[in-house]
Amino acid sequence: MDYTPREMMAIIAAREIEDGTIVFCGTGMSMLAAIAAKKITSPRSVIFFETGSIDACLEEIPLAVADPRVMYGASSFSSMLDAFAVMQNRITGRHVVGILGAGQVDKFGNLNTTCIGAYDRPRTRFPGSGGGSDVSSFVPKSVIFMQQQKRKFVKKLDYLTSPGYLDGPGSREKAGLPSGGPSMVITNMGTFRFDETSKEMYANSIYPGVEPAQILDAMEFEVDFSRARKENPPTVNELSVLREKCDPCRLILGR
Amino acid sequence: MDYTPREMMAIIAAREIEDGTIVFCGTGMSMLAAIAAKKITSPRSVIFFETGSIDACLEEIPLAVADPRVMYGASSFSSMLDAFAVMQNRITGRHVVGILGAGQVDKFGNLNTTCIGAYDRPRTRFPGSGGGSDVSSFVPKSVIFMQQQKRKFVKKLDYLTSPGYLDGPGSREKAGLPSGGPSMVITNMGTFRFDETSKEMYANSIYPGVEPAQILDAMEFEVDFSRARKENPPTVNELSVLREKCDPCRLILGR
Amino acid sequence: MKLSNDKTTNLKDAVNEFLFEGAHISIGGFTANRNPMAAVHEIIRSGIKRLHLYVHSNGQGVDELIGADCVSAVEIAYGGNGRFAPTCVRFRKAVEQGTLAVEDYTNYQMNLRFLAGAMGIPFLPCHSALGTDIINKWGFSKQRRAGDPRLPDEKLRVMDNPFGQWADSSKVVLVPAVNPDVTFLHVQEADSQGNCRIMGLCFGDVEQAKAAKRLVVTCEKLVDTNVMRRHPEKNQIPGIYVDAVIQVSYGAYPTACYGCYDYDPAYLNEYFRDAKEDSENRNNRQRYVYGLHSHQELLDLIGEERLRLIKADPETGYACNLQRV
Amino acid sequence: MKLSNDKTTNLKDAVNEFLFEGAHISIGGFTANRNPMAAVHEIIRSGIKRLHLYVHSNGQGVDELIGADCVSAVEIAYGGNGRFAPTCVRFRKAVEQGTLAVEDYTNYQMNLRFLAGAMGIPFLPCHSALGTDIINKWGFSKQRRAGDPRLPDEKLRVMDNPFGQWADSSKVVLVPAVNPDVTFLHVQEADSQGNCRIMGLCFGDVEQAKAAKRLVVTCEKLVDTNVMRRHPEKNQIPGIYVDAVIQVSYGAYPTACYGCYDYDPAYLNEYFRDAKEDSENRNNRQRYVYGLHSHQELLDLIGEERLRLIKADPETGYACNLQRV
Repeated sequence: MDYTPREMMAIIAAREIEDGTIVFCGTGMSMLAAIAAKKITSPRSVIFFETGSIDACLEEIPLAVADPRVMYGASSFSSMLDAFAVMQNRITGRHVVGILGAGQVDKFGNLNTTCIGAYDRPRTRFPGSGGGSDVSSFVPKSVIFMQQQKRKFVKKLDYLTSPGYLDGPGSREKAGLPSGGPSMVITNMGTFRFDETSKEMYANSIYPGVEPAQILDAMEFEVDFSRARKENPPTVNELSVLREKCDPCRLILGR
Repeated sequence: MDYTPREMMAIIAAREIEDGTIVFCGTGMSMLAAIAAKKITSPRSVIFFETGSIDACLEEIPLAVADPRVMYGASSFSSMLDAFAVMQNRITGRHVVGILGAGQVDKFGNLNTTCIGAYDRPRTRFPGSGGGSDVSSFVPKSVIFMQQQKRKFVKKLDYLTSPGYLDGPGSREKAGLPSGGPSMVITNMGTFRFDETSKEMYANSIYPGVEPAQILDAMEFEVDFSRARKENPPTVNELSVLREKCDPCRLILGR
Repeated sequence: MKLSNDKTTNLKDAVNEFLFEGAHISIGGFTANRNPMAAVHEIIRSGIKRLHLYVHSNGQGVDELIGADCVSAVEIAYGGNGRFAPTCVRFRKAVEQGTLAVEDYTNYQMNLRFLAGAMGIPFLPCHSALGTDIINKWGFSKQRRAGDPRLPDEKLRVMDNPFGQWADSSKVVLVPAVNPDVTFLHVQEADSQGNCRIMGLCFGDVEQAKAAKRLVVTCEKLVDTNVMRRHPEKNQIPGIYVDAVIQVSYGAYPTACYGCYDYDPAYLNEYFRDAKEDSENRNNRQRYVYGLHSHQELLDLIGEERLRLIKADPETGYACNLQRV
Repeated sequence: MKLSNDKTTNLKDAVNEFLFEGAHISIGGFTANRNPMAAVHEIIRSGIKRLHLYVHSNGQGVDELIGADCVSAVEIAYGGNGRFAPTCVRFRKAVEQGTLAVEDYTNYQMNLRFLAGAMGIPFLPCHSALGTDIINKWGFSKQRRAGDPRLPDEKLRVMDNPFGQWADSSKVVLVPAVNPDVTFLHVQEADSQGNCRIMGLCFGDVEQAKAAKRLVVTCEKLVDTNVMRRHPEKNQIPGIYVDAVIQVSYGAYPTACYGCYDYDPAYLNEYFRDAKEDSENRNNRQRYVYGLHSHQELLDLIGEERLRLIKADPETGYACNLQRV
């Protein structure tokens, strides 16, 4: 069965979300992945937005985390402050996984969603942190969506918006952040994880038809490929739920 | 027209509340005074409780600030945190007047609602601050109800629960509190105010039939009587509203 | 917290599962309103003692727990029960007799402490009680604190505003977070996932709920989750915070439950009278707690007639013209 | 704040009375939802410039204000509009061209800053963004801050936990309070005293309201206060905080207003396309703002047919099956 890279990415992220977790997501792919997880792999997961809606129906796909579509059928509404407190809270926060995207990522999984170039006069301005830096600061696990491009996988971020493993082992704790960090980076070519000891990114899987060299060509920094396996393509069931139940209008999946 | 000291006290407090203020009150006399103010002198005042109810109907007199009777017909409910924030907020807080009672008061209008004797093994334990110390810390003006007794008007409080003028001029500001403080102490014999310069309590009015000596006998510390005038007794209208509209069952006024 | 679609259980099991000797706990409600009284009575019957209690102004429930000798320490803002007890009698006696360690805060401070716990931060700042003995006098000494990892090293701290005079403030009081081992609440409605709906004022319940490591909720009515989800804005406590849900009719009795029933002045006044004498207090507790096996037995003892008197008027939410003296 | 039984007025008068050149302001809503667009357009028409804007993620309203050159500085967490603008175009251009000073915070931090302002305290603590450039890189230099009494001396401060390791925390970030000169909000219902009822999510509106020195509220419907008082729990903003109430139908259009109408994808997509070119952006503004005298004229221009398409379904609160691409 044919599938697009975006479909592959959504399915892989969905597989990464264990059942019974609280999923924090933003707009676009991250929201689609959360919905796919809930409908395919993890029915008892709870999708939750920084806007304060918990466990909404999501009958139509929201185009923003503040879309009125995040409100229908929710179990509870709260303020944004309360929403972030779910994650900063040391009891509930431990059960949250964040799904994020970014303009740049470095080998420690730190993210830039702020700007390219000098901060006070950037060449390219992005939207900024939103809740991304918050969730990265609070929760033990996150999944990152990226396009596999050299200017996006960089040796040094132009601006460190959201903390991954910062400078490597122990640096989150030194900065005052709780342990944990990104668990996976998902691109249109493969996936990466982070070494338990060095906290550095390594290639975890390669999509069918992609060569390691293609991936390395699309990165500024080197990664270890010794642990990389071939990624399992989406199953027929995964694809059909994704297409028919999650985003039938292909608002996020695209044409 | 005959009246009881409690009736006199409630009416005087009501007169002290300017129209268009937000009135913070507790249980008992302070609540009755707030209701009387709203019904007699200050129809545009807003009664508000630390429990989070704003401008309730108060058709029946509540026996606690958490009585369900504080909820009916309110303009808004909030959490306790939001209620206190109305007072700590420097914009809204400026418009709040607090009405308080206490076990002991000193010449600077500081209050003790915690205990008599050593803090860790008191002879008499009172309920504690409740919201009293909060309101005294936040708002520019408060009215204090006291029984005129020597053990209640003391040279030194056993425990300073709620700040009045602390040690005198400038000491609130030095402690980090906003300016302002108690404006009046109302007892069963007369009323006191605080000197603008020295911040010390002075006799402001004496009830009909009471002699200054009786008041001084019922205080541990001296006060200046040179500015004391005869208090105006309740008018027929004030009394009838108080009796018929505010506390018809005499739950607070007593028999 | 727990993620499950069915958290319903019974009170005995919930108390046994989540409460333990020496636990740090908090209870919801305010003076004579929406105290989790069924849970309080079950805690008393469980025989679990040496509880460390965090409360702002929780009134009747606090006094019954203290009277039954369940509590060894309390951090509190207000130990009264409105006009039903200007100072809670058993609280007062226990402090005066030195059998109860007490540490005083303001009401705002206690609520901020729960909020800090709910937010996952170590403290919150305020201006409450600057210059007073609430700052100066501690219930637990520095020494005791140093030896107890469940107490912060300091009661509170006064700090200069680190942003100069910003926001017209020169100093703040920092109050440390509270994260109770268990919080017990009573609410009007909940579903089996734990989503809770409180009618009328919430007091500090939402913060107490979210600060807790474990949260046990009793509710008047167990409601289908699809019904609850028609009005998410009314569900102040998300189910993700909740560990156990127990349907208990009149679960706040003898305190009030807005929209359902009023407080019972007869019970509260009888309690107040009895509380003044140790022996009468024991008898009162024997009569209403130890001598019964469940909250339903208490309701049976009280009888339909008295429950009818306190039935809430649907418009005002309380029992109009209730005889309250 | 104001205490009055009739705070109703019109938008022109409210903007003229409360807004001024160089004012520090905030607006409610979130991306494409419940932005006070009628007020935003009136602000643009008023010609009042050099505004200093505090926003978390307020999307469309922010970008239109920036596009109209009303804003000289913005403190912000997220300058996007969901799928309608991954980065708000005029915001992006203004920052890249150096015509807009920007200082970045996280979304939680901006909300905490409003909350601190609402609470009347100088700062609040959190763990957000420790170790990142949000801490290290400031939009406004120390020098500029020192010379401007309306900016705190520091962007934020990192502090060791003054209670040791209490609450499992070693460090916190302190973010300074924000007290805007004026906040503009749009809500579904209000009464003439200013009591406001928001349906659906409140986002940061309640904190933005309470932090403000002046608060201007537009509402879909002006409701009798006695009707509002039947459900005080639904009235999230007490009237005591409010200075002006203006009834404006479709006052959030082209953004959504839960339960009333959806966002208008046609307007938002046209805006996004036009925003990319300076001249088209000017034309767009001429067409929809400057060329009109009131929000009603905008609605007339949009026409009934398009408004019918975005009418909210009463059950879901949005326009089901709306064409959104």
